[in-house]
Amino acid sequence: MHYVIVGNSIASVGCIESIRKIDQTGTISVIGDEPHPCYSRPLISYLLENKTTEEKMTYRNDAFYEQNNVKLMLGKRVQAINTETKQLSIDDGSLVDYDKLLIATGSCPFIPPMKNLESVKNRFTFMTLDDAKNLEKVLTKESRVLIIGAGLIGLKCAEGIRDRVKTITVVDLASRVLVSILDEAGSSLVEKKLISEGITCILGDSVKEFVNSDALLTSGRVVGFDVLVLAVGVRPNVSLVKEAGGEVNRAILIDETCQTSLADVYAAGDCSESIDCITNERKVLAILPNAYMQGETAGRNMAGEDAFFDKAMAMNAIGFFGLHVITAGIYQGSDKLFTTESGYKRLFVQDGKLVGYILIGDTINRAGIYTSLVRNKTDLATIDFDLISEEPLLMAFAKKERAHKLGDAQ
Amino acid sequence: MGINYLYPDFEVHRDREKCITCRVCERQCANEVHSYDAESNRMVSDDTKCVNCHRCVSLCPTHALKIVKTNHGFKDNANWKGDVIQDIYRQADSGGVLLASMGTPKDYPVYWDKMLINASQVTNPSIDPLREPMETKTFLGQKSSKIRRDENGKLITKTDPQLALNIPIMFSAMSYGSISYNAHKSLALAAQKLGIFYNTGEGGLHEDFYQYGKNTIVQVASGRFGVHPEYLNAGAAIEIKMGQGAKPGIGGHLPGSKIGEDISKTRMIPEHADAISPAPHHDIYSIEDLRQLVYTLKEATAYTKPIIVKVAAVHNISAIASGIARSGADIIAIDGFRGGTGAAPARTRDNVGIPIELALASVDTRLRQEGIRNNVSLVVGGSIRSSADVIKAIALGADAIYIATSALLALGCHLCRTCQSGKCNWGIATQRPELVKRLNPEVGSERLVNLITAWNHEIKEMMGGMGINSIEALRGNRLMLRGIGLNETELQILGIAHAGQ
Amino acid sequence: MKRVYVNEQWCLGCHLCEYYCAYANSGQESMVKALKDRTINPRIKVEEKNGISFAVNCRHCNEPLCVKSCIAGALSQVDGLIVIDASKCVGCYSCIMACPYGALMPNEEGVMQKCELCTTNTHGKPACVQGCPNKAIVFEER
Amino acid sequence: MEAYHQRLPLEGEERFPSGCAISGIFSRAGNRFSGRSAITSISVMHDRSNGLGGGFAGYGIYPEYKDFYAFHIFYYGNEAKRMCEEYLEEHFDLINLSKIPTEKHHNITDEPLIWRYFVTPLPTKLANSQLDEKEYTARCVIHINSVIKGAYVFSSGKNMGVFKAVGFPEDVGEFYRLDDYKGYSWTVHGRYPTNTPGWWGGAHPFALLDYSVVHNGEISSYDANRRFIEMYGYNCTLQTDTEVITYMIDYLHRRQGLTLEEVSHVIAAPFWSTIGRKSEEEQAEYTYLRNTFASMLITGPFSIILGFNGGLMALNDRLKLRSLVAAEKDDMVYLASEESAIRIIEPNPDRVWHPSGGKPVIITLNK
Repeated sequence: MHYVIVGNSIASVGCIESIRKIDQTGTISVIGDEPHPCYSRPLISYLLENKTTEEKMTYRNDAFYEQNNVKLMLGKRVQAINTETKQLSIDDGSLVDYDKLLIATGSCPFIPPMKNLESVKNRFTFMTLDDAKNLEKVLTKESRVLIIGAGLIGLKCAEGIRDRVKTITVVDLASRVLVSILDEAGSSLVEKKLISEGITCILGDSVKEFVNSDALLTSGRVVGFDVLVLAVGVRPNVSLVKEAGGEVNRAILIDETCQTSLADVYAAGDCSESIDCITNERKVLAILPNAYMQGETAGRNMAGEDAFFDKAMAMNAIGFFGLHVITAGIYQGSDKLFTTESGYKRLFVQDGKLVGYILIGDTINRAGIYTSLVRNKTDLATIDFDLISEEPLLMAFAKKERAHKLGDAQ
Repeated sequence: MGINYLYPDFEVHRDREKCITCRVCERQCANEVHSYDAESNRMVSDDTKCVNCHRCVSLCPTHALKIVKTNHGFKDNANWKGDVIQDIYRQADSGGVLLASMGTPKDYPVYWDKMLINASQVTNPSIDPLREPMETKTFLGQKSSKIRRDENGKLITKTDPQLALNIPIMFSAMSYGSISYNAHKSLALAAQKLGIFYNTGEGGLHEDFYQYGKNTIVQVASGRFGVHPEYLNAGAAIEIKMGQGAKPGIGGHLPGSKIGEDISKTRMIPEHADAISPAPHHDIYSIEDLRQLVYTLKEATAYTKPIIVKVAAVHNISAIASGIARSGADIIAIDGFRGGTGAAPARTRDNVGIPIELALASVDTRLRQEGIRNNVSLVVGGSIRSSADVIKAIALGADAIYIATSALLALGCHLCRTCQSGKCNWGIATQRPELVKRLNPEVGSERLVNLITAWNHEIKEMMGGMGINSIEALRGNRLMLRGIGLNETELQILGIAHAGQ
Repeated sequence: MKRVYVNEQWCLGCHLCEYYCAYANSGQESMVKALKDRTINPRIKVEEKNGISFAVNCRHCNEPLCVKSCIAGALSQVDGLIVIDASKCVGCYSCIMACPYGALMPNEEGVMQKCELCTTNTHGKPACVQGCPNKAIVFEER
Repeated sequence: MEAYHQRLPLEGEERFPSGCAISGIFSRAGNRFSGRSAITSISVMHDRSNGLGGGFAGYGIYPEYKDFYAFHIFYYGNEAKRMCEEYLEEHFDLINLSKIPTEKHHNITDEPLIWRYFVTPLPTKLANSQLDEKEYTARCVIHINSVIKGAYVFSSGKNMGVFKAVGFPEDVGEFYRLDDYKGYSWTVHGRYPTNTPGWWGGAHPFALLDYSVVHNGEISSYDANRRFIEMYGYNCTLQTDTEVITYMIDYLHRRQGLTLEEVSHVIAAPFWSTIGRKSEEEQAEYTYLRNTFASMLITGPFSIILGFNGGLMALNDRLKLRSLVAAEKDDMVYLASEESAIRIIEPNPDRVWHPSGGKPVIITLNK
């Protein structure tokens, strides 16, 4: 049996680990275009912030590939899948046979058209380790950095480089920061924090054109800068499957076994579009835990088990300058709001179930208990919801359920 | 508030250097001695509430606590001692009978400590229990006085009902009510593991514990609490409680506050009503009445269960015992005056009855004089504190012994002697759920099993030393005992020679 | 694998487990030195409400969501034991988000820490188990 | 009398442990032979005695008086003799009375008056007592021994007799001129008391009716056994193991009617673990015996030879803490503490064995 995995990030690792739990003998080949062993992309901002090092960024220990007997083909790109012959053609001209194939190609930065963008010399995206290293090279204490995009990537980048540069300006078309994961109150809490940390946020505005080392904004404002970081958004890498005739929407369509519409071809991670377990809508849920669990599920199915991943949902844990934010699910239905002196909590209830939450600051402790309510679609009538709203406690569950949680391993 | 004549008996000493204000003392003290003072971030204590039960001391993770007897006192007076004066203050204050619990703390002679055990030298070999069998199995019950054979001359081996003990030690009566559910369960589990017996006391048998029937002695006392046919048949033996060493001649009183749903159900009495067992059995005003009850109970259980008659050790105990031995009873249990109680009038506990050692010796002698010692088994209790006490009791003539205080100590009791308050911090003498839960029967039974196992090892060791490898050869073997510091009368009653003789 | 199990029937809410845990993982010789005048951050926490109490610590799940959610690869499963490499942790709190028991808690520096069944200290049998006065916390195979 | 008042306490006044030598010779065919071989046998075990007591029991030695109880009595003084004979007159027909013939021996001194009476209970007295003849006789013997100071009945069986004294057993044999007695069964005892002056009554064999016991050992259960057996009319005046063992055997065998086999299951009961391995029926029987007569279990080391009319029983404690050897030659059976004591009278026996602990060896006359 030959398992081939295209892409060498989190989903890939999940896939390898799950295959090896079932099949210790089959060959596993990993083809990745980055020259590095699997590292955690979300850590690149921490690297610049010196909260971690390149060594520590490796997602598994150095012996990982050896221990799992994985054939690594790094710095190579797959150009096409031939589902007839079950072959992959590699950019070095070689062909690789596969029995089971996982596409975990992730996504790439999306760069909107901006006038004179090409004229900007110090222009970076912020997604890969190389992006981070390249950016690092040009940063000086005098740098004035302009970040386009006030989403997760843009803001983490801002946090990461804050102490290395003179000024940071974040520009976003949206009227508030982290619009994809926060409500207004949440956004303003984070924005306040950013401002207090010396970051300029220009919201509801966008770059009209670049002139020399200035960015002229639609509002007419002019932002001078030496370094430009583009963090507007990402695009799933779908071309391989698309060209092979697989069904693709915004991303590669997969079912709950993580299989694509193509036989023996699976997909996982940011390049895939899965079913949100709360809304039952197809979504790109480009977050790390999903990537791992999809890869894992794909791996188990590739190795012959029947595994389902039907727990895909949005969730984020992120922090800026010590202000922690944890969110999950969707923000619909009736809500329960709690504000503390240094935090904020909002719970969303729909059809007697918790469907989402936003926790900021000192309310984040034991958030996973809320997450489990969302993930398991727990009927709130079976627990003491008033109690658990106050504070996430196992106490809120029925005696029997508590005994189960404390008495048995999962 | 007026003048309080009573000063704290104990002082809580807290080593500030060691205290990490984990507040476990505060959480564990049902008497609310300890509290946390947020302002100073320190634990503070109210000595007046302390009963010296050591719960806080035992749980303090840094050993920052100790409880010391106050050295505050009255002017020395050999006659009017401090506790005497305080008792008077208490009664002048309350106008009531002084209540106390557990065995008397008064300084009466302990004859166990005035007897020494023999060992073999040269003329016959001591036996090593690690290499040779050493038997402690004991049967309790009437023995046939004449053997019988069937028409083919085969022995007829059917006997009166017997209790078989792996070790001649049993847990004596403590009622569910005076002690907690978990204490009872600990005793039941331990008795089962050890192949011995525990005793329900007068409070009936909780339905959960019927499963331990094979190792249970069910008691019938003057209050008849919880007595019904299933109950009588649930146990391996039935004990008629005529008296208790700690309070001979008076009945029992369990305050309504302790009678919760479970207990009221088990005792078959209303919730929160005081449970009062009369001083006498009102159907037993004389020995022939006792005989009737003995046979009533035998009838009720189809002669399948031995009947124990338990009496307190009083002055004419040997005559009483002789009467009981002829009443049809299979086993006589005698409770010495140092025996414990959940609650008794202090004056009775401290002044009524006689020591078990003397009672046992005179009863055994008397029954032998009358030639009826083999018609009845003798079980004694009333502060048996160690394996040595057990050996001495058996050598004096006991078939088996009853322990209760020792068992409670094993369960964590620290003899603070405030059972009557119902606030036992060790979860033993209380019915308050948050306190009862402090005694996990798994832990409790294990500690009981350990204790008895340890005693059994020591008993075997000393038996081996005497060259005896079966406990029945020790029973009544008074040559194995010598008195130390005893006068002629005491020696004569105990039926032993003085050391050196 | 032997795990720590909690039986709320016997939990007295004495909180000793928390203190023994904090001590065991303090690296200090004396408990007093380790804990006096400090707010402790144990890896086991007691929940209490109207007479009911029980301790919660890592269940060492067979399918550990925390490990699968850790963005830094700091959490891993070694022979069933869920361990954390604190030096890899960047404090993103994804594990807090993921753990259905709320068993992971940051230490005073905000770095994640978790119960590793006292395998990394000198206490042998988990200190909370040893310290529990009523066998409410046990360490056994189930 | 003065011999009765020693500075050291006597048997009966205190309990003495002692070591010993024993030997027994038995003719299954019932051939009668003199006491000489018993003397020879015991003499080789000289060092197991210390000259403070020795004695013999012979069975079948009084054929001409076989229907009468032969009482052998020590008297310390004539007053005792007078009182005792008065008592005998009241309770028995005295068929014949005489001094027991002895021969001066330089090692045997301080002898008391030694008399022999052949008696039978007075019919009227016996009837009034509502006891059987043996019980009646036994009680009279016990009465004399415990009540009449200075008188001591040391043999009281039919067609058998005990001969004992303070001294080495072989000398005792000579002293009593045992060459002149012929019996089908002899037992002999040499005593090694550890701290007694030894008095004649305290020597062994100890006998009641036709039971005689020679014993080597020191039992640790003594007082348990004594205080129990004394409930049944026995009075352990000597406080010796042999005495209490004899009484227990008398009680169990004669009065309870247990077989000697069953008696051994009481006094040398198997361990519970051993009983547990037996068949259900046996278990019930063994348990019944051990439980019913629990206080008659003998612990501590002992080897005994029980003599009775028509047989011998040898028994060891259940751990076999004392030596006991048995041998056979034709109809003859030999028992002794040491094999040498057998070889000297029977150099080549057909079979020699070591009876195991608690297992009785019972020999009886051929029918």
